[in-house]
Amino acid sequence: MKLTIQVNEGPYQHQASDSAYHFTKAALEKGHEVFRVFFYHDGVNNGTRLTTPPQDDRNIVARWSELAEQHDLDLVICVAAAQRRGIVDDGEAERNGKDATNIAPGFRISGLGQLIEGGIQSDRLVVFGD
Amino acid sequence: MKLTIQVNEGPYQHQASDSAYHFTKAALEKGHEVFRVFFYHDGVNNGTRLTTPPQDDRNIVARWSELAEQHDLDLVICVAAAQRRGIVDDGEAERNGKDATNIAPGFRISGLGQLIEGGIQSDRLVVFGD
Amino acid sequence: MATKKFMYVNRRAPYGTIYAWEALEVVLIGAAFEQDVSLAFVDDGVFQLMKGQDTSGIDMKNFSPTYSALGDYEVTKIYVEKESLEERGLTLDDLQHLVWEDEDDDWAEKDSIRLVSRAELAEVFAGQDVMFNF
Amino acid sequence: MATKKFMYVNRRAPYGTIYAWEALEVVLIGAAFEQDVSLAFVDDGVFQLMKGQDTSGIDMKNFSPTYSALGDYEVTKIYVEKESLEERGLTLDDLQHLVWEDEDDDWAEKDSIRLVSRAELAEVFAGQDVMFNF
Amino acid sequence: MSILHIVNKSPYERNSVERAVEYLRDGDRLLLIEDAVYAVIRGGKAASLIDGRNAAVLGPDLAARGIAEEKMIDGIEVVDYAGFVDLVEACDKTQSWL
Amino acid sequence: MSILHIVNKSPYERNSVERAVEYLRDGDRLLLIEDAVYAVIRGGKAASLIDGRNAAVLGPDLAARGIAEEKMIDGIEVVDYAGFVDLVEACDKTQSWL
Repeated sequence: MKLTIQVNEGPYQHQASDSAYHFTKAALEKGHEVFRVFFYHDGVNNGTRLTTPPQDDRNIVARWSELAEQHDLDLVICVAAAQRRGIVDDGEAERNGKDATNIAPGFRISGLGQLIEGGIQSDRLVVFGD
Repeated sequence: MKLTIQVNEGPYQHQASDSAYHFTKAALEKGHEVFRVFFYHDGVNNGTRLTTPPQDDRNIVARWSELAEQHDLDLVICVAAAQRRGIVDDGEAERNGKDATNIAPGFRISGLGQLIEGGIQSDRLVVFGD
Repeated sequence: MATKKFMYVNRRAPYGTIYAWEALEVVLIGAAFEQDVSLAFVDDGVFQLMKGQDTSGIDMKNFSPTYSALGDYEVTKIYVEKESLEERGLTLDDLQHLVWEDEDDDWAEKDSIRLVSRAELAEVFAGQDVMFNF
Repeated sequence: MATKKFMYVNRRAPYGTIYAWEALEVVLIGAAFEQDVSLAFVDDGVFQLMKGQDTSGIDMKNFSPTYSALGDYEVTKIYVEKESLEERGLTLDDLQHLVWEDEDDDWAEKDSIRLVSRAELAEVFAGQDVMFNF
Repeated sequence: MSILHIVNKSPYERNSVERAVEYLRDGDRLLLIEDAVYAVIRGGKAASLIDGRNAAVLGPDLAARGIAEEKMIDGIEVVDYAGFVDLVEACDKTQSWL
Repeated sequence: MSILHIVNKSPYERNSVERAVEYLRDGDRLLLIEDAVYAVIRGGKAASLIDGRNAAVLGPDLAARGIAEEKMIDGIEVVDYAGFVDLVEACDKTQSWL
């Protein structure tokens, strides 16, 4: 089965990103295809490389980046939601005159159409949120 | 009266930061003293200068920065919460080996003791959250 | 690829959280993809359609006029759950009157809102291909 | 400056959100300030004290052992609301047994948890100086 | 010492309005802000929770949500942000039912 | 077409377990994750909402919250994340009651 996963909340505050990660990992281990993971609302905050979680806790952002690298996952951050919350890549920094970027490896910023496309192209959409 | 305000949620996703802002502004206009505004949990995300909200919407981060400048407000971001969520100033960047900062003008990063001190020193603590 | 039936489920009040507004942004963008789109307003989601919203006092963008533009985006199936409305002391008169123009019927103006019971809406859900949740 | 009565009110379940854990971090830091501290567990907050939590399957930090250290931080007044416990099908036996050692009573081990009714806890709240909410 | 109980969640989604009212004692005040203002709608099931409890409600949040004065139950005090500040001052402390 | 109804909120705080159950039709499944797993506690008021509804519950979330098997009502299927994936595949679509 081909899956699109939607994540609506940021790291640590809600379990949504944890649940989505464990679900995605389990689906990949079972041989399913993950078409895309789409980060919306505060979910865009999963894509900042500036976090430094405590040593004895999981690193949510790094975990997504590693999973993306291992499985060539498409981790998409919604641009409109990212602009409101301050998640920035090189292109966004230039367009909006920002003096820094914070996007984590393996994530890319794109439009809401990527979520719609996920709904069209995938067999299932699974949403994790608050 | 001397007030400490606590903000537990980030900008845009929840109204907490808006309500806290309007409350703080009204208190200042009435001549009350705001000892401190303490940003905890996802509230630390109010302190990133990387946001670019839509032109027809309010700029929550800039609004806090301006209020701080006008009234010499003490806007404190909890360091432990900030590390989990990726809010970084120069000191944090150096300590944690980060290649960028994102803290907005008028905010400073400090410890949870600042909230306790707010509870001790102020006549009222008012908490805004989810 | 065949057209899919998309259902956007709205269960949250506006302004207290951003979900209502960012969900609407998805619907507007999604309209360009020419799928078979429906919206459902359940629980506090029915509050999104309240008439007379004035956000000037909280300095937030009033997005409620956007719902009346949905017809122009060919989003014409808007389900409002009866039980949710009644529990909140509301009737359809408290909500915006949403319409669309039917080009197959000499551009006659038709109601977009369909007041349905919980059981009826469950049946509508059963007929969908993809459920969007915010 | 006189000592203030601090009440930390916990109304959320652990793990689904971080509020429980980050609230506990405030209590631990706050202990150094030598105020008169109490904790209240109301509504889903009572779930924070459940015995036998094992977070290995969700790869999150199990912070429940920290509650048993509260006595060492001289946090000895832990109110559990009876109605919340009962509504959830729980008794005190389902919760951790939290104790503190009374140095004025030859280090006798004493119970930290005080099972109180909603009305009694409302009265305790009335006697506080500052309420902390997360 | 009196408490200003602040609730910001819809009574139709969460239990916080109900719980706050149960903790309300003589001399305390109840303030509804953000999505909690929906509790004041006449004919709504949640209205009975706050009826007769001398509740205050934040006007700007009411207006944003399209709740006109004639939709409200009687006996509710409408305040603006300045009135919110006054309520905080009038009570000895605040309790936010998050 | 069958729906996997996913709920992640405590039935004691929000209305989502209750509402999801009301939307459950023949052939649909109910999956409780995160804080929704508290609904399975025997003797808890919320247990009646899901009793006899062929509900599944995520084991790792149960264990994290200290809910031992003997505390659960009967007739609940405990699944791990792989089982969660299987449920998503077995139903035609998912509906998350956020």
